Amino acid sequence: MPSISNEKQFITIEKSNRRKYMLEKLSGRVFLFCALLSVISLLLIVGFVFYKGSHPFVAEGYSFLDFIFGMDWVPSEDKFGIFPMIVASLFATMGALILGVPVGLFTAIFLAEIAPKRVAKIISPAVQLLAGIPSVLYGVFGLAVIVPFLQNNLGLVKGQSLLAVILVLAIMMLPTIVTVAETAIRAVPKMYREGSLALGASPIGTIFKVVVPAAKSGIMAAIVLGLGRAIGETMAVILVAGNSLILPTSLTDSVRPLTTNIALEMGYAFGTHQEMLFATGIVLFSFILLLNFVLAKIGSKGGK
Amino acid sequence: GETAGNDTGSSSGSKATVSISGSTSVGPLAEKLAEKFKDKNEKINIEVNQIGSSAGITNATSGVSEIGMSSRDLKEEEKANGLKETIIAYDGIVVVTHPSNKVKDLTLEQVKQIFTGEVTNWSQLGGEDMEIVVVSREDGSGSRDAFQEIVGYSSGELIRNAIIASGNGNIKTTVATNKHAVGFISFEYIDDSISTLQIDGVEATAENVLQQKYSLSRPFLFVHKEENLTDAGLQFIDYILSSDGQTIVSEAGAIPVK
Amino acid sequence: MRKFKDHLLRGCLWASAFLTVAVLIIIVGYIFYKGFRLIDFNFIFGDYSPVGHGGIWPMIVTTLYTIFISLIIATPIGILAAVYLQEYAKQGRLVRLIRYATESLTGIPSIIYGLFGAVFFVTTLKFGMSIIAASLTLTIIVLPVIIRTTEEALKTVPQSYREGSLALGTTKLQTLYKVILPSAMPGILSGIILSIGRIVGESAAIFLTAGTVAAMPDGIFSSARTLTVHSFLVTQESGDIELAAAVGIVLIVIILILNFLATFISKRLNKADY
Amino acid sequence: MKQQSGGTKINVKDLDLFYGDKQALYKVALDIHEKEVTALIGPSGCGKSTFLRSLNRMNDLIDGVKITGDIMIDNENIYETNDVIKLRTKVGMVFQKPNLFPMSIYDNVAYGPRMQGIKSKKELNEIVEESLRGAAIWDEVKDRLKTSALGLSGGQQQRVCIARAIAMKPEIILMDEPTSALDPISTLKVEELIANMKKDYTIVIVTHNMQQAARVSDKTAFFLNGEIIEYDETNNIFSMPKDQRTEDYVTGRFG
Amino acid sequence: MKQQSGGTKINVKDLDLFYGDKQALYKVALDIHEKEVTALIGPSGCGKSTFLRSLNRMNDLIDGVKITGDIMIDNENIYETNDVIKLRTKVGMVFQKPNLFPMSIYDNVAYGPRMQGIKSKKELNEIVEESLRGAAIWDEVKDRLKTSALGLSGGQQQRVCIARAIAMKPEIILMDEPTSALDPISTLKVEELIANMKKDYTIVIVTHNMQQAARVSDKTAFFLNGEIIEYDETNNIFSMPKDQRTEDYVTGRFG
Ligand SMILES: Nc1ncnc2c1ncn2[C@@H]1O[C@H](COP(=O)(O)OP(=O)(O)OP(=O)(O)O)[C@@H](O)[C@H]1O
Ligand SMILES: Nc1ncnc2c1ncn2[C@@H]1O[C@H](COP(=O)(O)OP(=O)(O)OP(=O)(O)O)[C@@H](O)[C@H]1O
Ligand SMILES: [Mg+2]
Ligand SMILES: [Mg+2]
Ligand SMILES: O=P([O-])([O-])[O-]
Repeated sequence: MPSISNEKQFITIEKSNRRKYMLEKLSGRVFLFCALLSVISLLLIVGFVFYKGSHPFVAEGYSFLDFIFGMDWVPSEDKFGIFPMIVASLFATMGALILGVPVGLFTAIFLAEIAPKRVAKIISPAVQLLAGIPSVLYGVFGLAVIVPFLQNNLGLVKGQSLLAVILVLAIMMLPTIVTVAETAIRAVPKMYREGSLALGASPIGTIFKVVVPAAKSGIMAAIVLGLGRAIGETMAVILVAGNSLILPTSLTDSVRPLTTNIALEMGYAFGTHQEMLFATGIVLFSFILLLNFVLAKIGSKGGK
Repeated sequence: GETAGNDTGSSSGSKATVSISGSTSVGPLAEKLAEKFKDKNEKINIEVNQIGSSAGITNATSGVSEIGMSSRDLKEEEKANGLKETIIAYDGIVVVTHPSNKVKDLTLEQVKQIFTGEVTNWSQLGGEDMEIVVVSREDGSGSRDAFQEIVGYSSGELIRNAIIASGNGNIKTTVATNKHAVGFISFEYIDDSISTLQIDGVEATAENVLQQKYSLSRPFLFVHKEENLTDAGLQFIDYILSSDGQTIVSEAGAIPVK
Repeated sequence: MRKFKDHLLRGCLWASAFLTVAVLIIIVGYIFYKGFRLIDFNFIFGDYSPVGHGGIWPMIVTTLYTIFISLIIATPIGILAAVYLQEYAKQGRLVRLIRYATESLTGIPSIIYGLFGAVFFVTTLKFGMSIIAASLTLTIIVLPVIIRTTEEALKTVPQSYREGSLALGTTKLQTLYKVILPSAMPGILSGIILSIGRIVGESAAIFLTAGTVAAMPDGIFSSARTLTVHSFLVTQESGDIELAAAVGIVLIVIILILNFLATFISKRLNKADY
Repeated sequence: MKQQSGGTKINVKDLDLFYGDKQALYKVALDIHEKEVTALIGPSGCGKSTFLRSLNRMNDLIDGVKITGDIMIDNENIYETNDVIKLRTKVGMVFQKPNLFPMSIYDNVAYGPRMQGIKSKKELNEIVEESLRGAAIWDEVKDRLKTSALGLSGGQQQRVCIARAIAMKPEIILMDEPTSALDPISTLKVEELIANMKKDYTIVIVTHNMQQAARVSDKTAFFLNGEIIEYDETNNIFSMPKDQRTEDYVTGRFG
Repeated sequence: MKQQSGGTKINVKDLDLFYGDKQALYKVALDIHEKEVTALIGPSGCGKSTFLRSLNRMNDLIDGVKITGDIMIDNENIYETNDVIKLRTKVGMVFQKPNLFPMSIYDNVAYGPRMQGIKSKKELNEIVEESLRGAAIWDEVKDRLKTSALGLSGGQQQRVCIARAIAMKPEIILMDEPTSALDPISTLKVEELIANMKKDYTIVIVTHNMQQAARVSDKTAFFLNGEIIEYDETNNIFSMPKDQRTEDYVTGRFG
């Protein structure tokens, strides 16, 4: 058998290429560094919250179960129970999801598939503008317009309510959902549309049976990001929630979601009180993780 | 171009900066005092940050700020950190309702009954037959602490479905848009979008507070650590306590110390 | 029946779009209606004063500072991180985990970011309350947005471009810079626009890190007040809705200009845009 | 030309088509006969796809397309009806690149019937089986009907595409270069299938492959620059074309 | 087989390739000769592309690919070097679907040289012209060099792709079904081009088109299920294949 392949030779790296490889290696490291930097800074924050928030339970003997299931929150009397807030957060998020997601997705579909190009070209950036309006102003709008509107039209004694929170959050989710979902829907290959239409499917049928399922990953991202926006929102919610410490039993009850609790009292909180607010943050974070997990599961199920 | 002039030559090295941070209710007053003070002392710059009493106290402790502003009394642990407090003014607290509300005068006892939920209808207080909506500040707020202490109920006794608003402005907006509502705000923010109530027949004015006829008030505090206080900082505190300073305090709607 | 369903769905699409646009018009309309009266030359270009409505020029400058610094740090880091996750890292559990974590963190309320910034940048790193501390905090807030949108954009770049370039004996880096990033530009841009919105809209994270000093900042190490913090303070303390809305108008105009600029710049950068 | 009674399925007259200002078809006229295979050949960009897509109004999807002239299918002018859905149900289409949806094989084939409102599981099962058999792919996929269609090979995918079209029980099937992405074996299978399908369907096929046109079609139309240069029995086109340009093209001398 | 001195450009031995756990190539051995055209044929999925992409290490891009065995180019083992850049500069590639970048024609062709660090306008101009001429497309595009390459027809794009590869002055050019997306005229042009390029380059081409393999290549390798069944002079493969499977395949009876 031939001998040549046995004497292994090496192509020496050309001088001009050596620099490229170095750059290549270096850039790979830089990219990795950037990815790590983002992850690290994010982990730092989580760590910070956990460190602060776990202190009362680890070092001061507070019971975590009492914290989660307690009905009373009176920091000045050393009572820290957040059950009503957990319930409020759940309801508020679900409500915003039920209201905001369909409207946002339908708008995205409309812009990507149905609207004339010229119309879409005006509306899409305008919707993005909504994303830039500070949440305080949404709160002001909610407090000065939505709250009195509910008061007057539903005959309530106070418009600050779960319903007001849901409305404001749903509105605030819109720009994120619309923008991200629209991009995803536009990226669906044309051949799917053509394939469906050529089978005599109606345009609407095509959109809902083929295009939207094909854009699923992007749509899930839209929902997750929009939901993140809604869950993390405080400034607007503080103004319209009423922040009462009762277990909500109807849409018209005023409520205090977890986020609001943190932002509302952080300015004056001290010692254990402050740590308990961080503990609220832990609960909130777990809540988000769980929700995203569920969404991811739903997303991957639909794919098969 | 215009702004460059307003920059008051901050680049000149001789300028001293006093950093102050803390309560959002003391903040606006401190800003007004600082503006007048800077007009007189070109060489001193004063930075006022309104970030909440606790954050201000923390900053004063850690040295991030030279002076902290607080609208609540210092806790024992905070005092233990070596913080000194100075009362720079008093803040009157007034009970407010929607302008359409016929009730204009309450006793301190009635106020307590409202906020603890013993009385839930305005008709029980001589007003229209409609539900009372209580608006309070958040737990830990200086005004709320003072209000509760003077009226005589504790946080745990506050009616559970009370609306909790953060800041005087939010209480004001809430009360101004709801004819059922009653809340309390600081004198500084009184305007005609809300109506103010007399307590035991006494009107809520600075004068009545000074004459101790009107009891709803609390101190505005500056806190600092002795070792962090600069000359410039000291000068500013002295200025506030001077008669010039106290005039500004009363012009701003707060109550002078003397 | 099928026709009916079609009509129903089409109706929903139109109704949703109509609703979105209506909400848009009502909110923007409300802000203009409430705040327009206060807008004049002095309000925008004047120096701040604690009495009256004051000028807001220092806040405009501060706002621009924070946007600029945060974007200048977050955009490259975010894009490169996305590049790493999408183009370099082996797709697998770890990457999915990172992605999942990043997404989840978008839901953390900004006040917590603010507190973290106050402890980390302001106190530990001794930046003091300053524009730079706020900008770094904002950087962390917008990173997930930029990473996620850039990743989606990179996914849409055809594999054939990558292969075509690499087969010519170019390095991954060259391919990235010359072919991939330009093609992904529109998607990246929408991420940047969303980020601008997020930065501009932030208040809690900023006032804890930059403070609320209402004077022209001396530089990035000065404590200062952004427009949004200003409108937050006015709403919270004095309940002056007109003033908050007037500030809102200025913000909307700034965002419009910035979005336009971002689109323009990306068109310029994007040689792919024939 | 007088319409041939019974035999003519599609009758095109005076068809002009513009993409914006650019004319892509010039006075195209053509009679396509029932249960025959008609091949469209011609160099790239000559308008074959454009013409084909006019027959089921897929060009409606493109902005700025203007069409004048008549296309009659079963003596009805398809551009005068509003029921495009009915038209497309009657005129099926198979594309150059297999374009199955990201769903299971079963769902792909059942897609059309479902959109037609058929819900009964039994009926759907029957249609799916029948169509897959019709497309000569049943045996290869019957055990994996519920798995993703995208896991099939190109040739299999293309046959499922044909099954998907058949499932609508169309009368006409349009095919735009259906085998250009396939290997010879798969191509052969699809060609056999086309020969079989002729019994039941009227087929119009665009192809770049001269041999293929010769093998599968009864009639061939040669397009050039948006015009039909020659249209005749396939045998004639390949053995004794009347036009010099046709001859040049089919013998590969063109260009 | 003893290595032919000078004549052998690429020498492959014992090549096994795995995608994860799935083996795609089995003990492939092949000598590719300098300045000849070698065609790879075989049914879909038999590993032609996989093999071709091993020759310039494009498979490195795919996660989980494992390769054992030797590929020697000019007696150097390409999997033992770290200089993939040099390898890919020496071994150009043209893909099945024209994959020009969204840039001008000029920029596309100048892309490689620029990346090599050539900056001089004059030099670039020369390279671009020379390469486009080499790819027999210069006359068609010389007036629109600065316009988008994506505005060209498929056949033109494919030739610009070839020009882009030539611009790197490679010694070997790999082509993966370079004409399967083209019409016959464009195909003919590309085939002519390949015949011409033989003078200067060693060419390896994957094709589904038997006629094409017969027309353009000197040697042909028949792949089946990841193995090379037969490798010989093209004439022999098509006229007197030794293996029954080869015969079945080239005569279209396979399957
Ligand atoms: N959407 C469009 N907009 C503008 N011009 C178009 C469009 N589609 C096709 N054309 C042009 O119309 C002419 C005919 O195109 P068509 O796709 O029908 O050709 P073809 O014969 O099918 O070519 P091929 O064999 O490459 O598929 C071409 O010149 C093409 O550039
Ligand atoms: N990235 C990949 N991951 C896993 N398996 C792959 C991958 N690419 C190809 N394969 C498998 O390897 C085998 C050989 O594929 P290859 O693409 O080389 O075939 P081919 O001969 O080029 O076919 P075609 O003529 O269809 O292009 C096939 O079974 C294919 O499914
Ligand atoms: Mg075509
Ligand atoms: Mg292949
Ligand atoms: O904000 P306060 O501390 O004054 O209630």
